[in-house]
Amino acid sequence: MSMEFANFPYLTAILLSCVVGLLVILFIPDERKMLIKWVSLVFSGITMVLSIYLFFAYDKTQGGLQFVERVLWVKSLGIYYFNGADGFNLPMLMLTGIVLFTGVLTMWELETRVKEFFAFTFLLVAGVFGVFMSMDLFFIFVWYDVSLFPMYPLIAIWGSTRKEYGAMKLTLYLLAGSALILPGILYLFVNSGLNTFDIVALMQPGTFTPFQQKFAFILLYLGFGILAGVWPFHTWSPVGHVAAPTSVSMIHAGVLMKLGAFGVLRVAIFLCPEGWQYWAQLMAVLATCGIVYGAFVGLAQTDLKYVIGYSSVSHMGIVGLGLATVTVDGLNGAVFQMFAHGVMTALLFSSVGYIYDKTHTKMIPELGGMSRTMPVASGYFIVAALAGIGVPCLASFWAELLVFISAFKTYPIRGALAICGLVVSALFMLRVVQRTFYGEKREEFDHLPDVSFGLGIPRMILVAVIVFFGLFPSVMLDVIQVASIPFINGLP
Amino acid sequence: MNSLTTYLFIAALLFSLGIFGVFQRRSLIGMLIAIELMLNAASINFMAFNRFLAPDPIVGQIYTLFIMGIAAAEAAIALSIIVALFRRLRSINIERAQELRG
Amino acid sequence: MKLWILFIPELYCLLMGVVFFGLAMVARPNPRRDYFVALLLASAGVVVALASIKLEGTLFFEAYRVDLFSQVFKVMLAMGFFLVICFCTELNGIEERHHPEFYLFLTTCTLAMMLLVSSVELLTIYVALELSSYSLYILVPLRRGHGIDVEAGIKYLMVGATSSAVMLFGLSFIFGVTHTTYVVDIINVLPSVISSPAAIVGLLLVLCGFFFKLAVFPFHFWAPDVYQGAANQVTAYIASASKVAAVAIIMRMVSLVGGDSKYLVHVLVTLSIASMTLGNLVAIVQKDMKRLLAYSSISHAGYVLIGILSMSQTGYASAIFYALAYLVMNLCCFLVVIKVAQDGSDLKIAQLAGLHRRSPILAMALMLAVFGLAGIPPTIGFTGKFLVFAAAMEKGYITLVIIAMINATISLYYYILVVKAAYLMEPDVEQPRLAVSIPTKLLTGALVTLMVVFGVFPHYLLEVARAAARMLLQV
Amino acid sequence: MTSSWFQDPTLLAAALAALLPFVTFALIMIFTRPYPKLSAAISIAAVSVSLVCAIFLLSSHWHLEKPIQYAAKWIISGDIYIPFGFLLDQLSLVMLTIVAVISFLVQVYSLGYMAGDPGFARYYAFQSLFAWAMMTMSIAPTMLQFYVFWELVGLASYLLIGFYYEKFSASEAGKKAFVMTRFGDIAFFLGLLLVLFNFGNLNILDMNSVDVTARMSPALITLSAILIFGGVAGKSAQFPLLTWLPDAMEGPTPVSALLHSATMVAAGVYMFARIFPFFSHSAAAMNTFLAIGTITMLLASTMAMVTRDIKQVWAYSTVSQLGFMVMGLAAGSYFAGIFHLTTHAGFKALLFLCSGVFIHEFETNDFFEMGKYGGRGLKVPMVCMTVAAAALSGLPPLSGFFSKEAIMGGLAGLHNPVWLWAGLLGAFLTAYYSFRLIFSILFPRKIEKTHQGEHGGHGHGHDGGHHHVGIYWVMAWPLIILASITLVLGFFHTPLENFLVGHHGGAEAHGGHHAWLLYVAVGLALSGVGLAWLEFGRKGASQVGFVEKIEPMSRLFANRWYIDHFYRRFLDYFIYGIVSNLFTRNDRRVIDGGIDGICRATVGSGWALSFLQSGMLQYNLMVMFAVLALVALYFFF
Repeated sequence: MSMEFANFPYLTAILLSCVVGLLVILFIPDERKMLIKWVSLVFSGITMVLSIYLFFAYDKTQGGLQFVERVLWVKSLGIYYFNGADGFNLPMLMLTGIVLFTGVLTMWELETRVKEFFAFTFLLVAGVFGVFMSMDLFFIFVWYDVSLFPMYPLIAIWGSTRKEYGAMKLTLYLLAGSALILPGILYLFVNSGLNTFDIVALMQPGTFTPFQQKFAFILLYLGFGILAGVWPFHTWSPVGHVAAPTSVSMIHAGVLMKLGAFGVLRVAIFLCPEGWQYWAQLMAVLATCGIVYGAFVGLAQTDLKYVIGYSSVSHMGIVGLGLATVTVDGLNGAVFQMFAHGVMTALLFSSVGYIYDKTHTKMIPELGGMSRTMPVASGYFIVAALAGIGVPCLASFWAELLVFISAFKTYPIRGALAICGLVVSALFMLRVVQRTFYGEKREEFDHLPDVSFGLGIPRMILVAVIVFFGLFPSVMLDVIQVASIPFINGLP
Repeated sequence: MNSLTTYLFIAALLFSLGIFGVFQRRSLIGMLIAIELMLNAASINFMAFNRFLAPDPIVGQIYTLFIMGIAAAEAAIALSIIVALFRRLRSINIERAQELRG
Repeated sequence: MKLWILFIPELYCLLMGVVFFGLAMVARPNPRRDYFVALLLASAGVVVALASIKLEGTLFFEAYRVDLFSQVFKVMLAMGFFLVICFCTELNGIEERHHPEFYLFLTTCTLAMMLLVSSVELLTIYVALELSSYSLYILVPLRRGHGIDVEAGIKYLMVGATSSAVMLFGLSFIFGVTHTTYVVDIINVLPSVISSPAAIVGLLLVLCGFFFKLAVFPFHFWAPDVYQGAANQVTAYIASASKVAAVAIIMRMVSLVGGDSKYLVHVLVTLSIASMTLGNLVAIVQKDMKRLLAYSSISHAGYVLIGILSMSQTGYASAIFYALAYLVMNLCCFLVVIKVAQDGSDLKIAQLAGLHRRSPILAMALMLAVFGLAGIPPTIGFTGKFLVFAAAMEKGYITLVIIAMINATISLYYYILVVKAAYLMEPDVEQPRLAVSIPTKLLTGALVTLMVVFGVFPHYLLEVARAAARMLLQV
Repeated sequence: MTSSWFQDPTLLAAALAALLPFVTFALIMIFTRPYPKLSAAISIAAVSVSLVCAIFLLSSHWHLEKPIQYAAKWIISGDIYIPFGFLLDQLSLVMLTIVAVISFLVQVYSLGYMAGDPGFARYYAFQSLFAWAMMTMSIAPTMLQFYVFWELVGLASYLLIGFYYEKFSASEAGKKAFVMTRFGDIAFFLGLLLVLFNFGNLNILDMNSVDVTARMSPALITLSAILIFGGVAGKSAQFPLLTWLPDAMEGPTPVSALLHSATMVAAGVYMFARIFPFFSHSAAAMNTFLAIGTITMLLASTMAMVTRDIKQVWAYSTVSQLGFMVMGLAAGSYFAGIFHLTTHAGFKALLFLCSGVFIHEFETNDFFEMGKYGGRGLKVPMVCMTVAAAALSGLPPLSGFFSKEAIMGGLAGLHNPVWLWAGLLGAFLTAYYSFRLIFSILFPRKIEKTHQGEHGGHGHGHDGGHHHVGIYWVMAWPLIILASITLVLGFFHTPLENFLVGHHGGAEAHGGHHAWLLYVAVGLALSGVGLAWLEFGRKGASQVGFVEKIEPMSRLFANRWYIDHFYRRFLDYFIYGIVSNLFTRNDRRVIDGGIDGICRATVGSGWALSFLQSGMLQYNLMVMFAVLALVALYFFF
């Protein structure tokens, strides 16, 4: 068994801290709620610290794959437990660490069935970490499914409106996606003739004929696209978000939808570059539809979580457009947008979750004048909403700028349409902010407490991250750049 | 007239009669007899192939003997279950035994 | 002297049969004693089977072949037998005086299947198959006074007898065409003559007999009624052990053709798709737990067929792996069914409500088993499906793999309904907490670890399966 | 570059001027929200430091030949390099000084106006956010950085307009302003992208240089110029997108004074001047800008004549004066536009601050009522307002006269006389509506003494009740300073021209020699004032404007030529009604329905197939053999 370990296996350490956290929680009796919460906080803290350390310890000059861990797993099929960190998955790892830590903090007041909740959450996040860090097709698919099936119990047990329907629909829809991914992966494995699932080996040019690349790409793109919320397959995400409890929808919208887009990047685009160039036109059309469509439908919603659901569809459309442009800027913008949108949606959902917990209603007509009753909580929502609109000096502005520059260069009409979509998204986000936060104070919400300092910490961290990467975008872009330039130049 | 095809034809006839009997007979004993018919058709087949084609003369005979033995065991078990069924349903008509469905 | 060592596992089963026959003679029925004797003998049986895994050789004038392929299956059968015996701690689905007969017939059935696995002569195959079917025909009506078990018994017998008659007819044609009854010679003769209609029809009719055993599409009618009608322990045995044997013999029969007959592959593909789709679709509307597991077993027969029909060494290896995976997962499900339905009655899915509170360990075991059956990654079920699909994809059956994956997603729906019942639904009347004894806890723990470990780290098991498949093709 | 920025005084001053307000914004928002007094102090301190730096920069670089440029890496992505830095040349220094001066005065003034308001700290936070964004934008070296801070200025205006967020109309106006300027920004961004792809980079000096025509075809230059002008139309409320500015009066009056009169709306005109050489490459574009400027100027002045709200009058007049500046620039006279921008900033801010005092005093926006309640009693604001109104109408000694004169000269230079006549008509109307307001306050029908001093704290949520002298003088000083600037600035005409236009050479013909033009313009202004005196000032006047007599005309002007109705109906009917509903229904029924339909179909087929498993044994056997027969048949064919 060939074993290559960098000095200290950070990536496996992240995975282990999730799994060990899960096991420790399982052995704590159900009554000790606070102990469970503290244990999960400690372990999620470890993952966050590790992922942030990795992000800054990455040697930009050397570039390529670092912190490599590679263990032969199944010799006959050439499956390796092969983890690596490059410019693309470092921001994603950091995003997952941050969203997990803040998610655990947001659910500090949970009382029902605490043990199972945090157990399933850790299983979910272990799956997500696994997908981001693994460079082996088999393990990407294994971790992909591991991250999907805990969604069902999490939504079905602790969810809110129409939770059974939402949970069932979401889980089935996403696993139907995997019904397309597995044939794609197997098709690549079989046709490569190398009898290995290792992406780096399969990536060498010339392993697949152009037709094979085109066929495998469309399978993988649709499979992962369903999770990424690509336009026609997006209907599960608003339903799922509305039904899910706060921290689950935070992790789900914040991280899981990026899993789909990252899957497209890591598997479909890495292994089938010609397929990518061939299908780029379709991707651009679907992405533009997603942006404009998501914005317009968001305009007509009355439920707060539905609005955010559709805004995530619209923003994931921007990621799709970035990927569709087959340029360095597009790629940089797409990965940066994945990170920025992840943090922003997490903040949006955490504030909506807080409002829902206190007022027990998510209907915009019923809410009003929240800025008066709970100024700090609404402050967080407004910052996130402004980031959503793409106000400068907040993280997602730079991402959208890069994506639109490259989109306008390669697809002028679609680029222009997507940019006009911005106006509509500004309109519907401000409409929501105005209806729920401004206006006269409502008496029935008069007595509600504002966000305590304890509950404020996660939201402050998220705001700080958005503003930091808004003011200093080059910190993030240099890391992504190190991976995207060699990749794009290496294209046939 | 004494050639392989005639025997095969007879065996096939017997086999289809057996199948038809299984569908058509309403009583369980009738079905059992039909199955016996099918088994006999198979044994005829074995003997016919052995006689005309196979070099080693005794294989077909041994097969037939085994088939007879096993058919007997099967009949014994089937009849015991039919008796148990009769004790409960008071009839051996197959239409009465329709509780398990869907 | 050396020869009979090859035959030890079968001889040991015979010995067990004799012991149980002796117990049946004893006047006063004592279920505790019968259970402990059975447990002891079954565990020793597993040890014997494991010890004899390395044996090689042929017996009875080349009619009986012992190689790694047959020994692996014998180990699986012995393990299945041992696990079913473990489930019979309080066997109250069957009257006390019938307990020794129950164990006797279980033993004869295991013996017959062990014979079936390593028999390479048409007659021995037929005799072994009939012996295993007849012992099962008797076991099904043994249930304690419900009435529907007899009906299930008669249905099982009628369908079984018809398909064995059809198989015999097919065998006669095969004999007619190849003039020999030894599988080894048939493998050399048949490929050349396969194009003649008599040979193909003969082979097809023979396969009917075995498809009946595996409950593939046209011959699946007995499965739902028998699963529901028979006692829970008997159903557990039928669902697991007889499936394993059926897979073994179908592999041997399909390898006769040597993989070049286009017609046979088309038939197998259609049958596999039909049984997968039918199994999954009808399972959605089922209310009874055992009936649901029946239809899921039909759909899993379809998945195994995909492995077999790719007719390559990896295909057969994946089928063997899948058979073992299915054995373990199914037994885990039946463990939960048996423990929840204490009085041996038929368990409704709704009765599973509130299981996570009544006994968390059983609920977790059920969830893992069900997600394994659905093919969710950390479990052995996923690795099985993955291997089977990889083998099929090597042969280029892309549409088949996509249809199979869509079926897996459909199957997820009713599997999640089971998990939903266990975890989400609250029982209308508050049931007492399920007292789960220590050995059962150990057993569940063992099964769960088996499922997860081989799911996450399938390397060694896969090597064994590949070696067995290599042996099958060398014959 | 970063290491040496302490030694280089210019860079230090520029950095301090621009970035200090951001530091205060962050400090106030995070730490000092609960302490209003402290936040106000920090904010005013920061703005004053910026003011000092701006004046130091202006004075030290009075004789500047070559523009100074600093740049640091902000973003590198592939071939796109977006630097962050400063470009200090005459134009940007002038703009920086204007913004610094007006922000400082308005922040001092707001101490009085906003005293006691619960959102006091938040107000100063947004003020310093605006100051930071506006200053950094004015000295931006590249158009991309310009665009970034241009959007940030839009955000600041949204926050400040919607400051009184309890009032629905305030948040509605904020949203309307943001969305409308966003339309303009989209066109601006597209124009910039066109230039970026065809020209290569976006830094301002290169765009202004001659070799632009080498790399971009004339048609492309015209298209990108018109698109970029979209941004100007959005931000400076030009013709299609002008209705948001009057609604923006919902914000507190100091905000209107700072943003919606002097600095923010002038950003569009400043951008026009900033890349004036780039625009001047295409004559077609300049003509369209001229047309749009004229239409805006005339349209807005007509609207100003009928409204009764004091802030609306000045808002319309701002729109029309902006139109006037655009006409000036579009006519090719670079200096005239900028000079008018400078003077306009001065006297328009003064007008708003004076009306702020009136509103603060009489709790009403209607200037007829102000007149009734003895508006002229307040000595300082009344005098300053009259001076500012005179400057606005272009009466000789004041700064307005000189800047308007420069623009009229430019317009005269054009070969088509219609622009000049439009300009003159505009001057007449401006004089008329400004003095209509002044006279109706100075000579009200009958004076009632009830409203002096004590009135309840309602309306903008701030109680003007405690009317002690300190507050009055804090508001009075800025007025006096601004009034003196309006008086004095006119005489700086030539030094400013040499400073700004010196290095441009004879870019445009010197407008002075049309002597007759001077007299015609002054005559028109005086006749406007006379007409206003005739209808409003003299004893027996009917206090009803000549326009208000003609019913359909006055209703048309009052409804802002129905532009607002068109937008409102378009939004409700087309966006909400058709597109949004269509997509939502499609989303619910077609896509979602389709998926649910598939799921229901599978469950239904499962239910149907379960009948295959009939209880009758023989039917099952029959199915079995039927399938067998089928397979056998398949083999034979």
